[in-house]
Amino acid sequence: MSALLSVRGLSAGYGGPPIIEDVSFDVEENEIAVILGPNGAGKSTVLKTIFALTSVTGGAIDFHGTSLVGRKTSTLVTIGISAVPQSRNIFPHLSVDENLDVGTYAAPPADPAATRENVLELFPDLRAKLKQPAGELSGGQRQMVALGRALMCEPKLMLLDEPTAGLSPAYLERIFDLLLDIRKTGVTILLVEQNARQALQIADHGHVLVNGRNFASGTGKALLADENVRRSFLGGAAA
Amino acid sequence: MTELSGLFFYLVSVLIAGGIYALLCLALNIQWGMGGLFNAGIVGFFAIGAYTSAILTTPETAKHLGGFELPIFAGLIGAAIIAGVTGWAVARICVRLKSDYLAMASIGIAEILRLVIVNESWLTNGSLGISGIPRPFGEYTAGRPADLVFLAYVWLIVLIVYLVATRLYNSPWGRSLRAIRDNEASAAAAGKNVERFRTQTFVIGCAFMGVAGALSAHYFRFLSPSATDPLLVTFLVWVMLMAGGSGNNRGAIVGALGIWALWSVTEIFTNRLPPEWATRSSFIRMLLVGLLLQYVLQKFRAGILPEKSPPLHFEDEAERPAPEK
Amino acid sequence: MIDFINFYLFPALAIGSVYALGAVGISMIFGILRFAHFAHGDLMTLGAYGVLAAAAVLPFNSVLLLPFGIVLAIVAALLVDKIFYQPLRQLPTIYTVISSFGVALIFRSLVQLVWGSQNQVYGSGGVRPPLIFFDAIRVSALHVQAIVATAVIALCLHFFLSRTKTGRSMRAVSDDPELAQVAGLDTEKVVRWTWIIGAALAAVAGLFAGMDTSAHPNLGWNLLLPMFAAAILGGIGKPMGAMAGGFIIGLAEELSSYPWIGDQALISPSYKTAVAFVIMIVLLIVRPQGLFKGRLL
Amino acid sequence: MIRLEGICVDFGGLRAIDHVSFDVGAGAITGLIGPNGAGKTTAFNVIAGAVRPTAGRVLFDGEDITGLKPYQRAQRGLARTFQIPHEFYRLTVLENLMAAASAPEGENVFNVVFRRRSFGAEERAIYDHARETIRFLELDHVRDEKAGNLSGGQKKLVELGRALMRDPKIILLDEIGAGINRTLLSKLADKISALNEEKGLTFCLIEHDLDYVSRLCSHVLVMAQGELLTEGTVDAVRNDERVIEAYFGGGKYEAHL
Amino acid sequence: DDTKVGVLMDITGPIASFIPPLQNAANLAVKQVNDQGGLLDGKAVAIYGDTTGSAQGAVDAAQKLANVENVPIVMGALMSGTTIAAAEAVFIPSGIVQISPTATSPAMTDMKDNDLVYRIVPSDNFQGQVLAQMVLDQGIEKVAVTYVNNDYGVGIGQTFMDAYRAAGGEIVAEVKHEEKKNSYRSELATLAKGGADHLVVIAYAGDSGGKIVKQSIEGGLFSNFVGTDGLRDELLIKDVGAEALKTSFFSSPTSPADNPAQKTLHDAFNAEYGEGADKAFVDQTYDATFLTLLAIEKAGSADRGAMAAALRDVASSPGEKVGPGEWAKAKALLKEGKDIDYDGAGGSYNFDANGDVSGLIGKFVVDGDGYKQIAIFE
Ligand SMILES: Nc1ncnc2c1ncn2[C@@H]1O[C@H](COP(=O)(O)OP(=O)(O)OP(=O)(O)O)[C@@H](O)[C@H]1O
Ligand SMILES: Nc1ncnc2c1ncn2[C@@H]1O[C@H](COP(=O)(O)OP(=O)(O)OP(=O)(O)O)[C@@H](O)[C@H]1O
Ligand SMILES: [Mg+2]
Ligand SMILES: [Mg+2]
Repeated sequence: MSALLSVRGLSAGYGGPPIIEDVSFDVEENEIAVILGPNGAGKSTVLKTIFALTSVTGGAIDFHGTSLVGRKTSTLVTIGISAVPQSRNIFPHLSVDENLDVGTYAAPPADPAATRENVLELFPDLRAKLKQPAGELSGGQRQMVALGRALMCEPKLMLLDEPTAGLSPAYLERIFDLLLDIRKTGVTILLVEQNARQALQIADHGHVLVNGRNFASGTGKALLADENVRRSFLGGAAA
Repeated sequence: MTELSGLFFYLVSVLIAGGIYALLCLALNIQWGMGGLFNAGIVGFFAIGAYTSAILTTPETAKHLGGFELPIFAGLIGAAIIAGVTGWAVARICVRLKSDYLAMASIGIAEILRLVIVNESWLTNGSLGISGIPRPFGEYTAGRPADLVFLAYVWLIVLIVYLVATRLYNSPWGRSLRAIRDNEASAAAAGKNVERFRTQTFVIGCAFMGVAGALSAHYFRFLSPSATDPLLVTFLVWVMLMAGGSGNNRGAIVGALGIWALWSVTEIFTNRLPPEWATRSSFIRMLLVGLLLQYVLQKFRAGILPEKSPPLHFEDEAERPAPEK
Repeated sequence: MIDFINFYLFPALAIGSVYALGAVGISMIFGILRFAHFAHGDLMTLGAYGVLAAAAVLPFNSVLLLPFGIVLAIVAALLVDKIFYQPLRQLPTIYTVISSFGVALIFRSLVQLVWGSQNQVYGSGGVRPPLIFFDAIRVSALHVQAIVATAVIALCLHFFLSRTKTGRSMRAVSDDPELAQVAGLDTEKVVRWTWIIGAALAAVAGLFAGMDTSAHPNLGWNLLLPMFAAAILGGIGKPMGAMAGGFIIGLAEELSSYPWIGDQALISPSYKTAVAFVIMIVLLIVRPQGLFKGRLL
Repeated sequence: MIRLEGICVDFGGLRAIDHVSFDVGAGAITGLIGPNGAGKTTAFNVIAGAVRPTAGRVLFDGEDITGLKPYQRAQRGLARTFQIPHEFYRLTVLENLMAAASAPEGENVFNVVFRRRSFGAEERAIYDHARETIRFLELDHVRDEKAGNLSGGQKKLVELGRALMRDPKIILLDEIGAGINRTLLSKLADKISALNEEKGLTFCLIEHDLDYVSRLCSHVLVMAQGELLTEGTVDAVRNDERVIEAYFGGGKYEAHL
Repeated sequence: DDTKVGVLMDITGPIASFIPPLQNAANLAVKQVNDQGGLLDGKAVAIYGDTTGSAQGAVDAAQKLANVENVPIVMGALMSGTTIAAAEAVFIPSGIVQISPTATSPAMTDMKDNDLVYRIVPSDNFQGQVLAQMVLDQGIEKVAVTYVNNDYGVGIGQTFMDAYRAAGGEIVAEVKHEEKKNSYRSELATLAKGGADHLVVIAYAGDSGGKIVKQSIEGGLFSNFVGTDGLRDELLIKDVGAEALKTSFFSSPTSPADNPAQKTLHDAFNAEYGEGADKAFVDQTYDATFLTLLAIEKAGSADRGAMAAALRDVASSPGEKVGPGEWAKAKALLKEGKDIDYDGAGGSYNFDANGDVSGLIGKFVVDGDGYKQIAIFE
């Protein structure tokens, strides 16, 4: 069976010199894949490129066997991909409720009310803030709103750029549990993480990116065990 | 021969007007290009400068305030001071406003100033205007050659303002100003007194706009509210700066000259249209100007000379790391 | 008192509805495309002339011919957006502002080229006898039409913005266009609708302004600044606020010269326009988000 | 060095901080932890002057600075970073750092236009300091890149760099670690300790990674729901029931450094 | 060889709506010249300059006329502000003669112009004074006055009020108003307070003047109006109807009562363009253009230095009379070395030392679709 998402020899950039070059990896259906790497390695750029937010200069991206290159971002949501960017990921002047609502416009879920309820279940902190403009939330609360919005359209594949950045340990745990949970419902997840150790513990596969190129790939466990990876990217010495 | 000398004097006139616009553009570049202050009321400060200098340098008349008969240079200084002080007062009220809001406020203030100029005849002789405004060295020159003297005068001032603007831009002051432009909160966290910087910027820019106004009053020798058309002052100057490249002083001058030449020269061509078009040629010209403006905007996205960070003079070039990849 | 109603209040409401209709478009464009649309007044002019052109061939009341003006304004708006504004979207908005200024010149000179620069009146012109209520209140029929039409439009607009998906997407796009795209919203469609609504309302405003006096190429341009003031007053990106702002500016301008104290005009009518700006500036300073809590730029 | 006394902050109807008092000791590295929305960033904003408290006082070196503007506090030696990066996006990385430095001579308009020699030495020193900081933050290769084009983590590093450029007495670090690669983060920790030990620089940092906090901080403040829950040494706090309940989850995922 | 004459007009900008008939008038003069033997030994070519209604634009357009097009003489501009700016900054230094058909600012009288700047309308001072007399002669001793806040309105308005008061009239209300507003009802309410029956409106029909008349009729505030040449426009009749203007009268610079020249021009104009001969300032624009052409023909060359003398010569007596459209005749007479005296549609122009004319002011009332002159004041 071919992978759900297959990235082959991908090069992309922001108009200047290419930021990522010849990047390849596969994400199987129903798995959690994580991209790791130092700051500025091009992790976010990979996600943005898949989501048609940067210009592809070479290579192929296939989703369900059809090419995504050249598609408009807004149509990707309708085929079941949703994304949470690293920064600027909430609508600051819309209320939390409206932020969640926006998630349903492009690809309405079967039962919006139930989906919303599920999301609020996940992030009970948000209940008290439903009417508040999202721009007035704390850093962590914003992160919850952003994830909530992406979940509202019941996606097949989620692209998450550092979903746990700024979340407290309890929430970090909750998010990772959540990722495991939604994977059970048939959702595939590709995420970028700097909380790499924890991420690798739940990830089926990890891909390390350095200087815009593939550096290492493997199962989560294998990468955790790899001394070299550990020293260079996971913050040094043994666990 | 007369053809040639005619063209020469036309060129001189384009350069005089272009020089005055260059001043306005440099002033706007200080406010917008460095300071991010969206001043859409340029014409107000221009008018203040023009009227100040006109009132200071004209002979006594019963029609309006005046009779000081000061030398022209004093008129320019006066224009700079009064325009600067007005700028300071405006800045006191408005400088906290964010970009587009400042634009709206400054349009409003310019419009109010225009109404004052038109209505307060004791001060400005209202819509009848101030006549008999002298030119520098007017006693010694006459006729068309006088324009040459004025040309030199204008560009001398452009040069001075350019030097000042460049020094401002290349300095730590300019750097902090650009930082404030990009992010106020974090500039404040870095100890920058945002309001003070912005007020300084606004005042300096307004003073230079006043000087430009003064020069044009002396150029026209006559000043009436018809010289304070926002279309030809505020908007055209914005177009010039965006076309030339905001954040770049040389770009400001290039933009001023280029757009003014474009504006002026188009008429020569539309005048050459066949006679059936004669009554419409002016509108064809406006259309042409509108279209050319679009062309310039699309073609030079970041202006003809885009903003670039000032050089660090003491830097050893060899130290500069080659960009990776 | 009757004087107040006849000569101050109703004219103020009428001019207020023109401002209101124009300001809605300005506010929406400001909110969604994030730039001050300087060609909006000239879009109004186009609308007014569209009706005029239709009236030259069709023997109907001008108000019935409004669709022609609306279509002309919409087509013009969509075209300039496609050709001129869209390529500049990635740049700082000041470029689009300048571009819209050029578009204003283009619109105006086209109107002048096609229809000439002279004033033109709708229908047979002539003095229209006012409607008289209670023997004392004299209101121009046109003013009543304008005020009623504006109220109806306000209701429809409110429904559109709060109930339809496109209307609600507008708020998201206006908040953060990039993220809206990431959330799968078709930003270009939202932009298109913004132009359609903005231009249609501009055409209505243009027609009322033109019928109130006469149509001329500078019709809309002359109204632009007070409409900006109205949009700001209402709070950027708040169409309903802009409506209210339009009425407030109209009322303030006209009522400022009412002899509130003694029997001299409170403010010399020559400073009438200044009143709108003073209000705007004061508001900007004490409440920059506008009366209705619009976006802070 | 910093002392909050009875601080309350209200946003509309919401009380984000409720009568909080604490001390940040001079020469120490103090941690501020707590669940999301606890009011940590707001507390920093109160200290830095970006948010005005509804009640209470802020003391800095014993002096009441409650009425001072952010820039005045910065000029007295208080530096802070922002949780969401606030870079000068059209300035290069080098300029970002240099712009953050204080340059009293070079920021004087008169000097700039008429006495250009007056700030040459000052500028040189700022430049050298910026170069050194950039090298340390491993940002050399993007030194001349516009800061707006950096990656999320790089922006955070610039954020830190700007604070270091201030030569402050105290630095408030708001989740500097979120989004920073762990290897680099651990180097940053070394640097922070070094600055603290060698120059006696005071730090107060918000961080969610408790291992990181424990590595650096002698003293930890815990906030929850706008109140100061408890304070003490890392170990004491770690074992506090209330803290565990409010803050930690089940500790399922291992994150030891 | 063709000879260029400059035509400087405020084509775009605030008075754009006045311009089309005036351009026609200027073109008509040039066309007649070319149809009837041409100018000197070639054709006449009108070179337009557009002041855009602003001082900057006026000076720029004037520079092009003076330097690029090298014209010897210029007709224009129309607004006083642009006329003076162009003259001061360009035409006087370049030694070019300028005739404005409409600039009425008193400031032009004592300009140091080396005898280069002329106009063929009386200064505002004159029309204002005459209007005061006209109103008093009608037996109206109490009026309300409103004038537009530009050089035209302020110029005439102030002199009118001074003269009217000096002669015993009472001004019960006075409001200066801004151009380009949509509603003047609040101004009108103020004006009506004074209780006068007559409203003196010094403004343009195409702009505030027309709106003021219309809105005061609609509001039932005034029904008797006294207007100046700016208001005396067919547009006004079209806009408010002849019926409503029955009791109103207007002043306007004019020519002697039995001036056949005006009819000649209007016939020729309407034959050429179908309509518009009665528009404000058409006569003056035509005459000014015709005079520039005559001056060149008289001087025998396009030499700038010779224009002033030639202009004075062809405009004033003694000499054989020529009128509008009579180019062939004029050309023949000049060829014979005879002196000519142009009497135009707007009257006979005799320039005084300042380049001003005294002129006549006519009193007009509405008659059908147009205006009828019923008296002449000197
Ligand atoms: N400008 C504001 N207007 C209204 N409420 C606000 C504002 N800023 C913060 N809040 C609220 O105040 C509370 C505290 O926010 P704060 O940003 O201080 O939290 P925090 O402790 O820094 O959390 P995190 O770890 O998620 O960054 C939150 O509930 C937030 O929603
Ligand atoms: N809009 C942009 N324009 C130009 N260059 C950019 C832009 N965004 C990112 N870059 C450059 O691309 C490189 C990779 O950035 P990217 O955001 O993909 O990094 P990342 O791996 O996500 O890092 P981080 O962990 O810090 O988020 C960086 O060096 C950055 O300078
Ligand atoms: Mg990233
Ligand atoms: Mg926080």
